[in-house]
Amino acid sequence: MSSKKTSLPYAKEFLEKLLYQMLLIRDFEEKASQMYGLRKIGGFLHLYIGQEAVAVGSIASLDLARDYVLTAYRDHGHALVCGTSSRSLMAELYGKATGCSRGKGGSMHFFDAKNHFLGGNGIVGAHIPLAAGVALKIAYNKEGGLVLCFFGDGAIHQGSFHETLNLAKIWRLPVIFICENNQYGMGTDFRRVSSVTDFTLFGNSYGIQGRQVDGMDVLAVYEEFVRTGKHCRENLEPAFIEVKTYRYRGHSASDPAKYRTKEELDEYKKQDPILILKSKMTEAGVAGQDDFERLEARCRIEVDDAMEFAEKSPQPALETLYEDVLV
Amino acid sequence: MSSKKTSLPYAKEFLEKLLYQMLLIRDFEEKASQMYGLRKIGGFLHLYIGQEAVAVGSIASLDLARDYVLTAYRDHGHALVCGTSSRSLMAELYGKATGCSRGKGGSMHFFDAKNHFLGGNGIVGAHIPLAAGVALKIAYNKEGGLVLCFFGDGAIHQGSFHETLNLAKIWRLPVIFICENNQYGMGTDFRRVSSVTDFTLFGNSYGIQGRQVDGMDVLAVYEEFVRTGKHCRENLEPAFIEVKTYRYRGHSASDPAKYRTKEELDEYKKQDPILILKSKMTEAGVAGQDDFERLEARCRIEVDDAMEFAEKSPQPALETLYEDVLV
Amino acid sequence: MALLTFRDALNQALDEEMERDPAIIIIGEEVAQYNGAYKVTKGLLDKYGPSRVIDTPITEEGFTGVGIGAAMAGMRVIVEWMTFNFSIQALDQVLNNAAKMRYMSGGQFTLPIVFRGPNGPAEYLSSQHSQALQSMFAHIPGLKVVAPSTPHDAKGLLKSAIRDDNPVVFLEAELMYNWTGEVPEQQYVVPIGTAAIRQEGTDVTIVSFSKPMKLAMEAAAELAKEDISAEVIDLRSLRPLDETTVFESVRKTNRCVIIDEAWPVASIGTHIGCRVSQECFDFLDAPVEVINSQDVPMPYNHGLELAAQPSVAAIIAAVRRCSYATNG
Amino acid sequence: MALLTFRDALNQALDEEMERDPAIIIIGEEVAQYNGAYKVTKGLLDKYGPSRVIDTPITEEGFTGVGIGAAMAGMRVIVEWMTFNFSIQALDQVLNNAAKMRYMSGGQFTLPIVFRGPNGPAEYLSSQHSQALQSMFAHIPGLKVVAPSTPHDAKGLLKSAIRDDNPVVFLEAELMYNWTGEVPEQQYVVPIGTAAIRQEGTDVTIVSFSKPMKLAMEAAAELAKEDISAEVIDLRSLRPLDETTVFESVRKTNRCVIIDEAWPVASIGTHIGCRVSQECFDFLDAPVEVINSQDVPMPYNHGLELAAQPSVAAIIAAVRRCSYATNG
Ligand SMILES: Cc1ncc(C[n+]2csc(CCOP(=O)(O)OP(=O)(O)O)c2C)c(N)n1
Ligand SMILES: Cc1ncc(C[n+]2csc(CCOP(=O)(O)OP(=O)(O)O)c2C)c(N)n1
Ligand SMILES: [Mg+2]
Ligand SMILES: [Mg+2]
Repeated sequence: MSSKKTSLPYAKEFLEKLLYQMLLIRDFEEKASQMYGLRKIGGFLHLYIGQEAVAVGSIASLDLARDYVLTAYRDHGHALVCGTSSRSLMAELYGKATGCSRGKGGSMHFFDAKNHFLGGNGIVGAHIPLAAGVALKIAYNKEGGLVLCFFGDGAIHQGSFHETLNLAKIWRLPVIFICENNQYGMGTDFRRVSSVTDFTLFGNSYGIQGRQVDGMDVLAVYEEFVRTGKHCRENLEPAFIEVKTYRYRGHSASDPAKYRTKEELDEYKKQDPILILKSKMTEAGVAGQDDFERLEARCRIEVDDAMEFAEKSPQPALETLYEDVLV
Repeated sequence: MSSKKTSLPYAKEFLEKLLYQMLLIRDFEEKASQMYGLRKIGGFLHLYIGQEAVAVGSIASLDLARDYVLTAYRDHGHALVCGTSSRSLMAELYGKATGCSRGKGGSMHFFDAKNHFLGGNGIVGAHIPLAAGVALKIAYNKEGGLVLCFFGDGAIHQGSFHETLNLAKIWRLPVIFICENNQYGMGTDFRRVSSVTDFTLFGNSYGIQGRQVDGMDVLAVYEEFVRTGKHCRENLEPAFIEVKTYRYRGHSASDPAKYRTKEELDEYKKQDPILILKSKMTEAGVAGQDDFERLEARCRIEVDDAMEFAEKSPQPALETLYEDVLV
Repeated sequence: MALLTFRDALNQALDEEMERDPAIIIIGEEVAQYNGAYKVTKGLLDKYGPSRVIDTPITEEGFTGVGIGAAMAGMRVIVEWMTFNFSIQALDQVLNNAAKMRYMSGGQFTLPIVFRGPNGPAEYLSSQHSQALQSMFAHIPGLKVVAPSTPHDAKGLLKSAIRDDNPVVFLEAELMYNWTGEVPEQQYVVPIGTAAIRQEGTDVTIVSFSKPMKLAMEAAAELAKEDISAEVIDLRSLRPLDETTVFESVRKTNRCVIIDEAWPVASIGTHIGCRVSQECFDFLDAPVEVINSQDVPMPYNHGLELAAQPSVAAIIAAVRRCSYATNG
Repeated sequence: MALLTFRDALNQALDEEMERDPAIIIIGEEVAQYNGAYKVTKGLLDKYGPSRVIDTPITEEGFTGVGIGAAMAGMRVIVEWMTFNFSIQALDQVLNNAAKMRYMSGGQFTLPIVFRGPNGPAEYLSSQHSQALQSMFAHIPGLKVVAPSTPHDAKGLLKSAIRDDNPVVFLEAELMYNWTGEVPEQQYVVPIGTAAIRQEGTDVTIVSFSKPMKLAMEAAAELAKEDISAEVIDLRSLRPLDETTVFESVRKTNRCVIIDEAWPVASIGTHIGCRVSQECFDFLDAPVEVINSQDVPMPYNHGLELAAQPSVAAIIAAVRRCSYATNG
């Protein structure tokens, strides 16, 4: 690493916030994965590890008093960054009554309406029209807000995506469609099922200028979203951003990920988003090993506390089975 | 009209065939419309009048021994050009047992498997994947055939269209997707609901070069399809063609078409596909008024005969209600 | 009271509610400039403008999902499906998002959205355009499903549906739009979830809803001539289902005929047949009769398509069958 | 006979049929290189190559429609839906194209296509991933719907389904894939449309299909200890439905308990309940009992999700209820 200082145009607190959020996602998920191994958690568990910079960098550009976030089932990171407590999220993984979705949603269905995090959706592509609907409300009420809609490379061929892009454009909806291209949809390399590999082309057929950004660099992500978000808000327009990223783990806890090589994985780990931010901070002289250790310690405490909370929380009462079907 | 002869590189029989097919579609539908007024025919009746050059010019480029045609509910023209007898089509409109679909399909569901005309589909966009499936069979068996899949400007935003284009491209399917852009989907001007008005862009996001052709000029249509068809067949590739056309009548028999001006309609009638071909033939000295009158007379006879056949045909027997649900 | 068509009654309900609550929007194909494919939304664009009455491209899945998202975020949404035949393209959105969002979020959202349009066979439209799809929607917990048969109920129930904080599937029928009936001048609502006894009777209970109610009433009038006194129940709502009214009636008449124009297997018709058989077991003098459409896709030919559907004659025959039957 | 898992039995059926008929292809997400999300298609890509075992992008509507088109044109197609929860995105293609094409064309096409994959709840997957959707498919004329419960039937019925010239919806279940059972070494088929009597009995008829058959058999074993002799029927096919076998049994036992893990309203469970109540009216000593899942979306919490589904205890309670009941 070069010893020449490159200054960063950000306050230390801001950079530490980004770093902390990335660390938190990773620790939270490592812990969840461990608890999954101990059968404290069941079902699918789709880990976001490797992709942290995407949720952290993009959501950092929002004002969640008026903005909203929707994503698919790989939703732990987005919920954490939106400010949902790690306690209520870990409790949700445990299926406890204190979980963010009262134990009814589980890993794929984190929700936090108060913090404008609207899920957590398990059907590939199905939340994309929902996001445009939220943006319709914003536009209708002239709220000045913006919606971020995240989905994977596997969702990009779904009809719902294409139908929604057209609707968002003709209705002038302030929503950014974000393809987190982690290169695989389950075991499928996106190049095998896509007629084009440059996804920004997809926006073009709807008169939407597509953009690409390096999803391993949280600051690059942040800057792109600040720029694009401003444009969408001010002009009431949708945008499409492909974020190039990578997931370190298998598709879900049960996937050994044999469809890729160890070399490929190792190559990406070298561009780890946490490492990159740390070294940028170090190079800029904003923070050092002490700071990182402090943050990491705080993180471990938060995650341990979340786990303890989840462990101790009660199971939902049987009668809740019949609650919240209808108002 | 200029008196200077422009020669045409086609045999007289070929040109007369094209003209006859266009005349036949028009006469057949005028008659059907009349019979609809007399309540001999019920339900929806979507007339193709004004668009004749599209089906005629494109299907003329096919070899229906190995090629296939699928379209939506505005299907009378395509069926006639594929060689389905006007008798069995008129009988189908009458709901008679002698109809091409035994009286069960009606106007929207003409089928003629023998002549490789696979319908006639009433759900906007739903036949687009079917067409790719037929092309999959062709590619699998290396039959050298080609599928033409027609649909309207209203279908172009449907998810099924987008999903299918991607599949056709990655699987190298010999199918030409044809958007008959008659400018309205029911009462909706396509510009009101489309984020782009140049539909050829839609192909681009799937690595498919889109093309546009004037759908009022049957020879232009024919030439484009000969060229594109050859390419698709030889390279096992899909293509997308937007054909600019216009329907003279309302969306269906019950639509007064108040959403457009009389001037607009009149403007298009000046470019009537039948007039254009006639004058090209006249200018080239291939045919004259006598020939046209002969063809028109033959056409009237064929349509009258079809109607008589339909009138005299029996209603389907009650037990057919239960037939052909399953094999 | 004014005599109104079913269409105008619906239109009034939309108009009154939109006037009352500016958070209400309508989206669908041809709902705005064209005034609705069946003119149910006539005049609304002029009155409420294009930000509230919104024409869509033909993308049922997309615009239905947009409606659901807007409802999650606090708007009150009316989605018009041009016909229910096209609703299946949007069913994933209804089943997996609208019906489950409140539950799987642990109660964090209300979903004030109405999905409405004509359902069931019209005439001469063949298999893809003549489907009575109520069974599929009635199957799904997390929805309400409403199916009025009179202009009065159409208006009153649509207003309730719009004010409801749950997703409501609202079934109309093309052939009903011109039916007329008395509608009060003053504003009113009809609550969702209670059946109406359209005619009191003692010999047999006839249960139906939506368009076949006309057949039920005609059959009852015919039967009266033979001195068979039919109690005729209009369910009005399929989910929730007012079983109490049905059971009480059958416990009185000891016979039950159900008419449902959907296909038979796993239909709301046979479901009620099951429930009545179970809950009125000690009261039934004859097997419950269920009249569905024939178990075939709809043919185009008019004679065949009529033969495929419930008829007055079939209802009368069923009533006779269960009236002549002796106590099992 | 060999002891095989349900998964391997299905795999053998696919393999044997593909070997037999080169017109057969399989398409679906992860069916080829990944060997199937649940490994049902394991080894087929290696053996038959990428032109016959075809991975798709996540576009259920599109690839299902492609399969239907290929079947119309003469291929024999197997579409794998990764789970039936995603099949609703393709339902329009099944309902409006596959189920109607032959009918509305007046019999011009055969549709040799199988739609298969796991249906019904697995564990800890919450509302969108735990749905038993058989009722929606069983509702539709123009389809066959098959639901085996043993490796033997899974293999024999899948082979029949593949050879069938009609569209067949073939229901498996994630939690069944590891079940083992005896499967003959030699080739065989099980014809579609006949139920199997899994246990003869005299006191009550228990009817089920697919995964809940295990509960039914366990309940029957428990009941035997109390000297209640249950006849247990495995429907195996929901459309066509072998009503005769069910009716004959109920006419003998005079009592009937039906188990269906779908939601109750307009389900195949209550449909059979209706049909039995009608056709065995003079034979039933007690109301038919129908055990469905609770009428709620599936919760994630394991205690709650188990409480939402049919159980051995619930079956035994239902049998007791109808056994103690006296003749109505
Ligand atoms: C409509 C639908 N089809 C299939 C699935 C099963 N499935 C779950 S995740 C997944 C892969 C999605 O990949 P991608 O969109 O790239 O997201 P990632 O997992 O990489 O975050 C599939 C096929 C589903 N949930 N929904
Ligand atoms: C999925 C679906 N939605 C709605 C309809 C009702 N509908 C029938 S035709 C039509 C307009 C289609 O316009 P276009 O595709 O341009 O074809 P054209 O009528 O101009 O030939 C609509 C909305 C339908 N048949 N299917
Ligand atoms: Mg991915
Ligand atoms: Mg058009």
